[in-house]
Amino acid sequence: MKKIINDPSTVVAEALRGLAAAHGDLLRVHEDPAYVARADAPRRGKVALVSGGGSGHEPLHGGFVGLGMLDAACPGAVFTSPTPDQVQAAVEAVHGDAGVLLVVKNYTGDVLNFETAAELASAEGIDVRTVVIDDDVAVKDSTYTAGRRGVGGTVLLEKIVGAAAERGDDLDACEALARRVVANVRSLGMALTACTVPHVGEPTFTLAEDEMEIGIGIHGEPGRARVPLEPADGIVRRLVEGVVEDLPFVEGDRVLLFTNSMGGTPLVELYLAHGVAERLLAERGIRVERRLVGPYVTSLEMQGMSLTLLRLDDELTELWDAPVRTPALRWGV
Amino acid sequence: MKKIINDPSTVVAEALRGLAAAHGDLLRVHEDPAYVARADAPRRGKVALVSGGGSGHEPLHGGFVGLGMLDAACPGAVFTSPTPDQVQAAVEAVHGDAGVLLVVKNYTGDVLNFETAAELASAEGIDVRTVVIDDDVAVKDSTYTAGRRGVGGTVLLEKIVGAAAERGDDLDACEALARRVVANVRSLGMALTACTVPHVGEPTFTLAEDEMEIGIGIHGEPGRARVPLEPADGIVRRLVEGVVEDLPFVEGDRVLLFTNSMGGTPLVELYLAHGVAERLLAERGIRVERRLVGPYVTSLEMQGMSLTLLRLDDELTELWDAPVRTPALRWGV
Amino acid sequence: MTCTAEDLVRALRAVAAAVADHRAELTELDRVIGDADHGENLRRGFLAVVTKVDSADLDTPTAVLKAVGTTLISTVGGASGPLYGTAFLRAANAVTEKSEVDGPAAAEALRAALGGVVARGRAEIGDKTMVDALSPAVDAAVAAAEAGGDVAAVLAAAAEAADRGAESTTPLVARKGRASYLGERSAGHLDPGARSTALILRALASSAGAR
Amino acid sequence: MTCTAEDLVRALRAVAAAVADHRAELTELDRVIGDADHGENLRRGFLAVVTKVDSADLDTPTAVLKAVGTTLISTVGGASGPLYGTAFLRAANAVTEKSEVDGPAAAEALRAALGGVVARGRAEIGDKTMVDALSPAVDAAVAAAEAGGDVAAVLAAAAEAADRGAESTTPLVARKGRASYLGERSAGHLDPGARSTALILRALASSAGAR
Ligand SMILES: Nc1ncnc2c1ncn2[C@@H]1O[C@H](COP(=O)(O)OP(=O)(O)O)[C@@H](O)[C@H]1O
Ligand SMILES: Nc1ncnc2c1ncn2[C@@H]1O[C@H](COP(=O)(O)OP(=O)(O)O)[C@@H](O)[C@H]1O
Ligand SMILES: [Mg+2]
Ligand SMILES: [Mg+2]
Ligand SMILES: [Mg+2]
Ligand SMILES: [Mg+2]
Repeated sequence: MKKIINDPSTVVAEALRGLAAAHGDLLRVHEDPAYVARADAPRRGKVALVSGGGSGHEPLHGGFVGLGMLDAACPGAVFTSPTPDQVQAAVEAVHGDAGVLLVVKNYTGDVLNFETAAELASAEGIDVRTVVIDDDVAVKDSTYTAGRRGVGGTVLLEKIVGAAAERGDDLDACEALARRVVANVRSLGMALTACTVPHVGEPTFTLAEDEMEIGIGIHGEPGRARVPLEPADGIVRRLVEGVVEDLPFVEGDRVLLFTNSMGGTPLVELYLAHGVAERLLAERGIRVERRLVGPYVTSLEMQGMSLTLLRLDDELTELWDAPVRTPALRWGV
Repeated sequence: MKKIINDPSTVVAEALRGLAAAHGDLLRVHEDPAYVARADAPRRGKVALVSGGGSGHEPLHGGFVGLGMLDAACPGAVFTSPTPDQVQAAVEAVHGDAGVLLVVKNYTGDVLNFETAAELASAEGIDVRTVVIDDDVAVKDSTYTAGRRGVGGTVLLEKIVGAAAERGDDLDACEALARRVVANVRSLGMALTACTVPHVGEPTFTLAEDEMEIGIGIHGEPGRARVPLEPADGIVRRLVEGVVEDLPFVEGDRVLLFTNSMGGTPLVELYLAHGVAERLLAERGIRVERRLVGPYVTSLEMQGMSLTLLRLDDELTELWDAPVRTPALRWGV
Repeated sequence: MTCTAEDLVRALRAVAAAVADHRAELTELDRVIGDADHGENLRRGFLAVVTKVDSADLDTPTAVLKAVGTTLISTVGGASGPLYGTAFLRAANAVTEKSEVDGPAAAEALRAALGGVVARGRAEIGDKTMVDALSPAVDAAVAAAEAGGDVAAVLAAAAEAADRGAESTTPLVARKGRASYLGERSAGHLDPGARSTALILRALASSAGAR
Repeated sequence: MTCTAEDLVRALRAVAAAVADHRAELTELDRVIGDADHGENLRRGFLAVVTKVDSADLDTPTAVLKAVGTTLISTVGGASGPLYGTAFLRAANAVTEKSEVDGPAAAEALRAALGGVVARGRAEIGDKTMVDALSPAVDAAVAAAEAGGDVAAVLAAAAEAADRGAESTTPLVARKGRASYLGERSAGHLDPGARSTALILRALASSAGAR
């Protein structure tokens, strides 16, 4: 295993120290239990947005703490959901008496830990709501699975609902908006290589030199199917088709297209893939009105990408465009 | 070779199409000869800042085109300097009758090609100056080498001089400022893994599972020394010492610390390394007043990192803080 | 033979040792059909449990079990953290007011633990989860207690049944947790949580039997 | 025997073919002490050269050489683009007003080419660059021309000397270009640019000799 770390068991704590040093103007890091909070939290009268999940997906979630996005993020161990006491402490630190919305990616661990935290915080008299995001079309959503995973759509949800909270929407409105985003966002990812979890020391799966994995998760877990490697046109076509046909997105839809790197894929490839996706969507008459391109929901050093489409309306577009000032997303301010 | 591409010979052109699609609000891409220009160029009366170099270092340089930074960037083939006609065309497209400053990383190929372009543009009556950046302390600077390479410091130079040009500094002032940045900035990088150039199809060098390369270049070229892999503390100490002792940076110096990923190193490791660097600098009494952490000067999917230190004064700090609106750096606007 | 708070603490040290010894095995099982963290999650959790029960002054079985539950919840994370944590909290509730746990009480505690896991995780037998190990363990424990078994006998029966229950997960297609994303590809592999349940029960039984 | 514009175009096709055939070899040489693009750079450049000289109506050697120079400059990039480009531009200047290139003119053109490379790159013999191949090639060409050799003889002599000159770069420590970053580690490897210079001259010589 080749990593710039000291000890697998201190990776997250040490990275948080670096995050705090790098972005002291935007956020504060609390060490035990570990959470990242907006520097100016709590904001009285503002709905607080709190998220979290396993580490190793950076900049998700800590890189999205700041004005117009998250009030707090709770990082678990690498690829392991945080514990309820982290979430509870974060909620108590940042809530501004206007309620708290928990943004939870749909994994059994995250759901159970946030659920427990919500119970604890509610017992303290804080109005806590939970929205679960499950945008990954790779997973069959049925009573016979844990349901779809939350992946790339999480960033879009955090940005849009963060903007709503920032402009003063109340908890009901924020919760309803979050559900609207969930209802209109879909993602699909793929990997060329696996990643190595520090305490495991070897890749989570292996792919031959001529194979790729479609429908990959963001925790180094295998995906839906292993198929022969294809040129970018073929790869992106698979992702576009998977995403578009699921909702489905149809001719005339206005969308936000998010082309995401799993971490190890260089920007030159990502922009290339983004160009292909724009072309394929144009062919279907789907109008890309906003874009995000970069490594935002990653899986350590995994090479691969995902596509996320969000169906836009005027309000979602306005909230997407609204000012945001976080380590990883910043505009308008 | 596992990459999301269609054909090695069209990678750069296709990536530029994706860049244009993603950031049409900020920039325009010209196809043949290839260059990226600010959407609102030429800006009358403003000094134009033009840079470029081989592709594969994204977001450098195309990702830094926009308000407060570059007016144009010329992307060569992967790891190959651009040709003079690209640079000449870019210069002619964006100059605003206040002169043009070419920012050239110190590689023989870049220097020769930009030099030729400068001759051609001067012949057209455009006042063109060139500043060569050579901040890589890994290379012995002597008459027996091509001199130090330009690496991470390039981003800082482009940001700071871009801000000066934006506020209306004239060509002499911009040139002098650029030389001041060059005089005060130093970098050192290392790699855990090599990268694969698309048309080569295999890694540019090989490192054993227990080795790392210190003083790595950003073109997949080998570095200064191959040594056994170390924990993050040791790696960062090597980089800090190499950089600090070169200028040298001394107790009481105010600096900007730029912790850069070579592309394949995940953010969680990069922040961890950044935290270590902050600690080591604090121990030496060097005051970190500004930071940049992320993958900004990359070498495709190479895993590794570099540290860059820039000695700050009030003016450099003010120019660093000034508004910038580009695909990869954005604040204050 | 019964089990005091002190016996329980000794048994938990044995559990922590067993989990640490099998960290790599659990991680490997989870690598194949999950995300390769189960071994590390439980190692971290039970290390914290040992630190906790060693430092706090816990003089009843219910106090010990409660400390275990809250510690697991606040240190494990993942799916297994709240599940095992809830299991221990429910077990703690089942033995309130007892200063020693006898055979029937142990069976009752295990039944309560299973109830907690199911309440949180909503898994059924055959879903390829820890329930597939814990549920037959409860049945065996109850039967052993009804047959007059002491704590050691009850736990031995539970461990035995949990081992077989864990084995039974191999051919199953997962319907809960992370392994369910794999669909049919999850068949042919032992469930890491079922395996860890069997391991934990085996360590508890051995500790009780050794007295 | 002399060399017309048409002969020159034929010879350039041979050069392009040689460069394409040796692309992998040049890339590999550059991979070891550089950045692995020399083969691809020259393949791209000479492909463009062939397209250019085939499409344009170039009826003098100087016009052909000038087209080669400008095409290389605008398509190769890297260090070798401006260097080879300037070499061909200077060679073009050296043969202005000639409709055919004879032995002495060929030697003169090579001398001018070397002058261009040195003017741009400021390398000296022993710096481990293309100069180490080109410089002895010029000496040999001049000697052959003085001995009354025709174009074929002059180029053959140049190619022969360039081969030996290229070989001579192996033990050297690079002092110019990207390989100089390696310091002592650059010794023991053939310089890619010296090798490509030898290849180009060999292809020119073979084409001239085949007539
Ligand atoms: N809904 C559930 N009910 C019961 N057990 C579950 C459930 N979901 C997962 N598990 C158990 O948890 C184990 C995985 O635990 P762990 O790897 O620590 O968490 P995670 O899946 O979050 O990484 C599985 O092997 C399974 O036995
Ligand atoms: N200053 C110089 N003078 C003469 N030749 C040089 C000089 N610098 C580099 N070269 C030649 O250029 C070759 C490398 O060319 P190429 O790989 O195409 O460019 P780059 O080094 O920019 O990647 C070297 O092998 C060397 O022969
Ligand atoms: Mg997990
Ligand atoms: Mg090159
Ligand atoms: Mg797991
Ligand atoms: Mg090269």
